[in-house]
Amino acid sequence: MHGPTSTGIPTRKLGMWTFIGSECMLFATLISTFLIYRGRNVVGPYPEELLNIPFITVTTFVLLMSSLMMVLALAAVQRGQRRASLLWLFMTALFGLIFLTGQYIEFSHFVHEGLGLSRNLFSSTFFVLTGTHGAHVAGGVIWLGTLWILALRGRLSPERAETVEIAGLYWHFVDVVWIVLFTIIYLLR
Amino acid sequence: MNRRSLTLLGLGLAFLVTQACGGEYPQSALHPTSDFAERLDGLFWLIFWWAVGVFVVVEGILIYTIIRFRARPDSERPKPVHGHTILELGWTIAPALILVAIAIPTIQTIFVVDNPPAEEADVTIEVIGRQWWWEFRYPDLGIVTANEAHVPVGQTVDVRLRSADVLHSFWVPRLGGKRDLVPGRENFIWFRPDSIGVFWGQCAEYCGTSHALMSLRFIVDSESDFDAWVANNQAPAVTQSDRLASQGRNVFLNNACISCHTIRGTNAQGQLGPDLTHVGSRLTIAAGVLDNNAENLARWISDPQDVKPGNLMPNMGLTEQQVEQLVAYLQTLR
Amino acid sequence: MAEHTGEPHVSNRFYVVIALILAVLTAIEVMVFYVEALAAVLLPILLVLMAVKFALVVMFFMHLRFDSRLLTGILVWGLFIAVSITLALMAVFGKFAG
Amino acid sequence: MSQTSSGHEGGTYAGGVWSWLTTVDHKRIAILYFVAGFIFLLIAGMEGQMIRLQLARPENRLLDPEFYNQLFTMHGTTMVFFAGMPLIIAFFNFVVPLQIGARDVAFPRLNAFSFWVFLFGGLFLYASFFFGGAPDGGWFAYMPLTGSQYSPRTGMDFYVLSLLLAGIGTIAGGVNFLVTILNLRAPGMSFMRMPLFTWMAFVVSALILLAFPPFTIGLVFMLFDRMFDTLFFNAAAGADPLLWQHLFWVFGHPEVYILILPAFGVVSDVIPTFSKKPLFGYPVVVFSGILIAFMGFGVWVHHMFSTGLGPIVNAVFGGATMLIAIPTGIKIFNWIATMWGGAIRFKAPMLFAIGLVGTFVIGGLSGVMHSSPPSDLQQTDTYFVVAHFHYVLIGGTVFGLFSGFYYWFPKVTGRMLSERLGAAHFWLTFLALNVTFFPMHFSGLLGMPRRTFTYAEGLGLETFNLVSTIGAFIFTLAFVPLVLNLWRAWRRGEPAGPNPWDAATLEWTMSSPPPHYNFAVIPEVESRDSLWHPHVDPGHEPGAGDPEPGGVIPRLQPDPAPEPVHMPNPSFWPLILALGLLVVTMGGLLGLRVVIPGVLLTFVGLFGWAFEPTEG
Ligand code: HEA
Ligand code: HEA
Ligand code: HEC
Ligand code: CUA
Ligand SMILES: [Cu+2]
Repeated sequence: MHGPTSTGIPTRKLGMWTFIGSECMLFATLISTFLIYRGRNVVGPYPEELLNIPFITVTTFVLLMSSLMMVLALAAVQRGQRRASLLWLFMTALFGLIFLTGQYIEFSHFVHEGLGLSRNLFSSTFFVLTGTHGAHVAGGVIWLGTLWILALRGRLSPERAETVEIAGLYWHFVDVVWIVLFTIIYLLR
Repeated sequence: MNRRSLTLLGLGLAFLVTQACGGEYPQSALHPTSDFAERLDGLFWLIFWWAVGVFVVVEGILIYTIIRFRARPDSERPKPVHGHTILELGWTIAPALILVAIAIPTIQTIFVVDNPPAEEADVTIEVIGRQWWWEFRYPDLGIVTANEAHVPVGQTVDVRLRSADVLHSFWVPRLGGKRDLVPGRENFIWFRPDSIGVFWGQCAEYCGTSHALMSLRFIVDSESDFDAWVANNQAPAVTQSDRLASQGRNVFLNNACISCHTIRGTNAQGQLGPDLTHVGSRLTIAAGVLDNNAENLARWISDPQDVKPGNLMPNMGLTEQQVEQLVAYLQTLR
Repeated sequence: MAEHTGEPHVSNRFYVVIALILAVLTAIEVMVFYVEALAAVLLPILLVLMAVKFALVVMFFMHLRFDSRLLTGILVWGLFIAVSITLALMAVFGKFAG
Repeated sequence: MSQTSSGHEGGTYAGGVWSWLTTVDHKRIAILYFVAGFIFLLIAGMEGQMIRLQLARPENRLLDPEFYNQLFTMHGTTMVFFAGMPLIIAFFNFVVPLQIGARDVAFPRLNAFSFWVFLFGGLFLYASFFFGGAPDGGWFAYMPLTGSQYSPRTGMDFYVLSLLLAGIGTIAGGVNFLVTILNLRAPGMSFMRMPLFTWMAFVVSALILLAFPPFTIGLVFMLFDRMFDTLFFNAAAGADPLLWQHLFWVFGHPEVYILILPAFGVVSDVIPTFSKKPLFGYPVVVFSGILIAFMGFGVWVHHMFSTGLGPIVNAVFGGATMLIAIPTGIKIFNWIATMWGGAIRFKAPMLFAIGLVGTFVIGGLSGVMHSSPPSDLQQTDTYFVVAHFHYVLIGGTVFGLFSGFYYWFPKVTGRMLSERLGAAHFWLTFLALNVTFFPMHFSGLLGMPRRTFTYAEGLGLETFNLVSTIGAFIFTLAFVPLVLNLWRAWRRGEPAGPNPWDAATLEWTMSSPPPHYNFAVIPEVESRDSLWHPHVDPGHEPGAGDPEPGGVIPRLQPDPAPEPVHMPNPSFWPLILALGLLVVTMGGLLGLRVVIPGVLLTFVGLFGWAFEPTEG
């Protein structure tokens, strides 16, 4: 509809970036709340009793690596390597799923330990913060799934690589958010 | 059209000003009667006059411009002007200077009014906001009362603010500005009243259905009157000789009343409602909504929900006679 | 004003290297967390490592390094306001009062 | 990618309701936004007038407190989110693409989606009246009063859910316009050549993107506190109810600048046109706008001066707030300087523009009085504040929008409006504004708190309130000439022609109303005031088609288009997706059995959208 854009940046890509800029504020608000309420719990269980660093380190690693899969997938699509694209897209989504499973295990462990959503300030802030992130991951997985199907149908030609690139931007951003959350929630006390 | 409506506005304005100056304003921020309120007032007028200045200048230039440069049949196309450094600097710096002139006294005042009173307070009052009435406690004097506080003239009063439910805001304009009552926090405000009288206040943070009916009175007494009031209020409730009243006493003590109200010296120890030990000595009832007289007491007791929709005192379904007796009793609680 | 966008001229190996660095940094993070001796300087270290990881991902995985400066600008502005508000809020809630 | 070729039929539209439900054309979406927003304005206005009726005399028993509290909550919420914002976005939609030489916005379908979720949000909010009563927590819904303990009714749920729903559309709109302005500018339309209105649209989009997320999160917290007993604002659990106030005002103050900057943009385009003089100090006006937006993020605590945050916090935020007077002043003075030495034509748009300059200052100055924390201790939560924000919101936002309405109406409809009726509308509105809200300065300072359904006799507030009430009904009178004017234009409005005002910007280069595709040929921009720039069109011999003596030669778009223009297809997926989200929202009240179908419908919409073969 419109040929070369005034900035030279593809319109949808620019759109994704502006959206990401806005998402920064979204997570900043959640993180602020988490930090403001840290250490104001009146009843336990308290975070230091429950947070399982080694376990989370693993899932964190998985999510990091999913970002690697993502860039490889994009590169493959751009080079028109169909089988590679399929593989890496699949791996990205798979690693995303593994991360979500990890989160599910963690959540159910907390609940089992009596730390329900409305137990204390930590649980409220923790679940909503990590839950929002998890929702973003889930959305990304679904998106990747559709891309994978497109690739399967052979409809991800190099010309349509931009679609994958945009999904990638989103995916990496979700990863970046986790880098921050991992440090703030689990390591900083 | 233009000129007429402007003159019209002028007249209207003059009218309003005259309105604002004359008359009785028991809840006015413009008639301060304490050191605290006077500080706020002084600052307000300082800013006000700066604002008037700015207003006159801006509107002056504006009106002059639109009259002077209105298009006339003969006026040919104006030549473009793209900027004028001196001017632009001018109208950047001038406002900046005015703001400095406002900011300095502002900050000085902030550090006075946002800090605890400079010298030791003579009277400390704990104010607990409740939907929709005020509980007043004098920790040092062992007095608990509601909706009406007495303070001695010329002495520093330290008011500690807490909330039992939602946000409220303590506001007695002639004695001081607003401070919110925030659940989980304790706020404070202080002032030294400099004249005797009854000063009206009102809750100034929306707190639900009857927020509008959550007012209060601050009564500034002479030293002696205050001491008398304290002495009277420290004493438990007087016991009745009068027949009607003692019947009322029985009605009260044998009804739900005691589950919410305290009358020291009886077994009424309820906490939900105002302390009624000396309710008879108050000027108003139901948080400043009704004058305290037999007729209003009866009205309140027989149908509080009509007086103050949604308030926590239910309609008790008492008989005419019981109400009459209760009123007699409550009025003796002086 | 149009700048080069699209795929960067870097090889898969390059991406793998970045990923390795990220993994190593994460490992370091967790290690310093367990080293008692570093407890005092834990905060600065972790924040720096976090920032580095963040930067690596956005610069290379998200191609900001090779892409239009405008995109970097958008992200930086978002981050700047976000971080400022976070710090301001924490200050108002007395989190830095010590 | 398959697309309609609406070339030679001069860009005429397919008619019919369906065409409106599926339109992705920014001009039609603009009209949808405008009509919806205007209806909400009338509704909220009538709520405001009911408020005034109740307050006409002391201890009035006309309305009961429960209903009154719903009224001011709905009045404020509607005015800000469902009248002010959509009316502004209506202008963004119509004007921005035309001013930058684009054929549509960057994401036409997203644009339609934004509209539908906004509309559904508004309708959902008003449904509350029929299902257990409207929200009554005030437009900023302070916790804990709005928590489930003190507001057990569903009213506040409607508030939270409707604002979440509408918020999605607003953020999408922010992305859309930011990208449109960045990416779809015609060749030569550099940033420093953009018309001021487009500039402010750009700034406001950025504000939306950064200000709405905190509000969204705040709403989510409130929703969870109400529905799942989380503890975000629960003092007993160690939380601080003030957090809600912070989150709200971190959004709320930028929000008020979202409401004013577009109005400033309109005025910055209107004043030069009707003074026949380019804007004085264009770059300064641009940057002061950016500065206002930027500073707007650092002042939110000025809504919380009475909460006892301590001297340092109050001093810092008070000072920061005052600073905003400087860039705003710069704008005011630059507008006056633009008129200075001009040939001012008092057409309706100009009347409202001058009216804005005159009355906004009053509201701005009372704002500065608030910005000094100690003096605000007396003013906060009184009618003095009510006076402040109605002066800026009506004297600013509403005047600006009406100015834009009279300015662009000929472009939108191709018909001229009557100047006499326009003038009548202006003077009545101007009168109503001052009669209604000026007395509130007095009633506030004399001790009238806001949000009170009644006030005691003997406070000396009777006269002021009565005058305010009278004023509120002059507003109704003011709407009469407007309605007449529209009716007249519809029956026998003179054809407008491409450039009735001899304005300088690109939207005046094509026929009115503009063809479907806006620009038959994408223009080459050489200067800021394209149409005033001398000898734009060498091939044109003076005289013919010159607007008026001293006017310059307009460079017009060819009509019909030389070769076919490709425009995006209409699509009903945005509507489907919006419906899906509406159902999910309803599920917030009706439970999972409604949420699940909603989610399914949402996905249907998403995939239909994703695999529909069009761009954007
Ligand atoms: C269009 C929306 C809009 C705009 C533009 C503004 C503009 C300003 N507002 Fe206002 N404000 C609101 C909408 C708006 N406000 C609303 C809706 C509320 C109430 C919310 C609620 O509680 O419901 C509110 C409340 C509000 C408060 C809180 C009051 C309280 O509740 O206690 C404060 C406090 O500082 C404030 C300050 C200001 C200031 C300093 C400006 C400045 O931007 C004004 C700057 C302009 C000028 C100063 C005039 C022009 C300048 C000159 C001519 C230069 C020379 C001037 C000087 C040197 C002073 N506003
Ligand atoms: C853009 C914003 C905006 C606008 C334009 C207005 C417009 C008006 N507002 Fe309001 N107002 C707010 C935003 C706005 N308001 C906000 C944010 C609050 C705070 C709410 C809160 O505390 O939570 C508030 C609160 C508020 C109060 C305080 C209530 C209280 O604290 O108890 C009052 C009281 O007088 C009031 C009055 C009015 C009046 C009389 C108008 C008039 O200007 C209305 C003018 C009338 C119309 C625009 C329509 C009239 C036309 C007709 C009726 C013709 C009929 C037509 C047909 C039938 C086709 N408003
Ligand atoms: C369920 C609790 C409850 C019960 C039972 C109750 N009250 Fe009250 N009462 C209140 C509350 C709460 C208020 C404050 C209402 C307000 O001002 O908002 C109040 C206020 C009053 C006042 C006004 C006090 C003042 O200083 O303003 C009087 C008098 C009073 N009650 C008398 C009675 C009598 C007599 C009875 C029994 C017949 C009674 N109350 C039973 C809760 C109760
Ligand atoms: Cu208590 Cu309003
Ligand atoms: Cu503000």
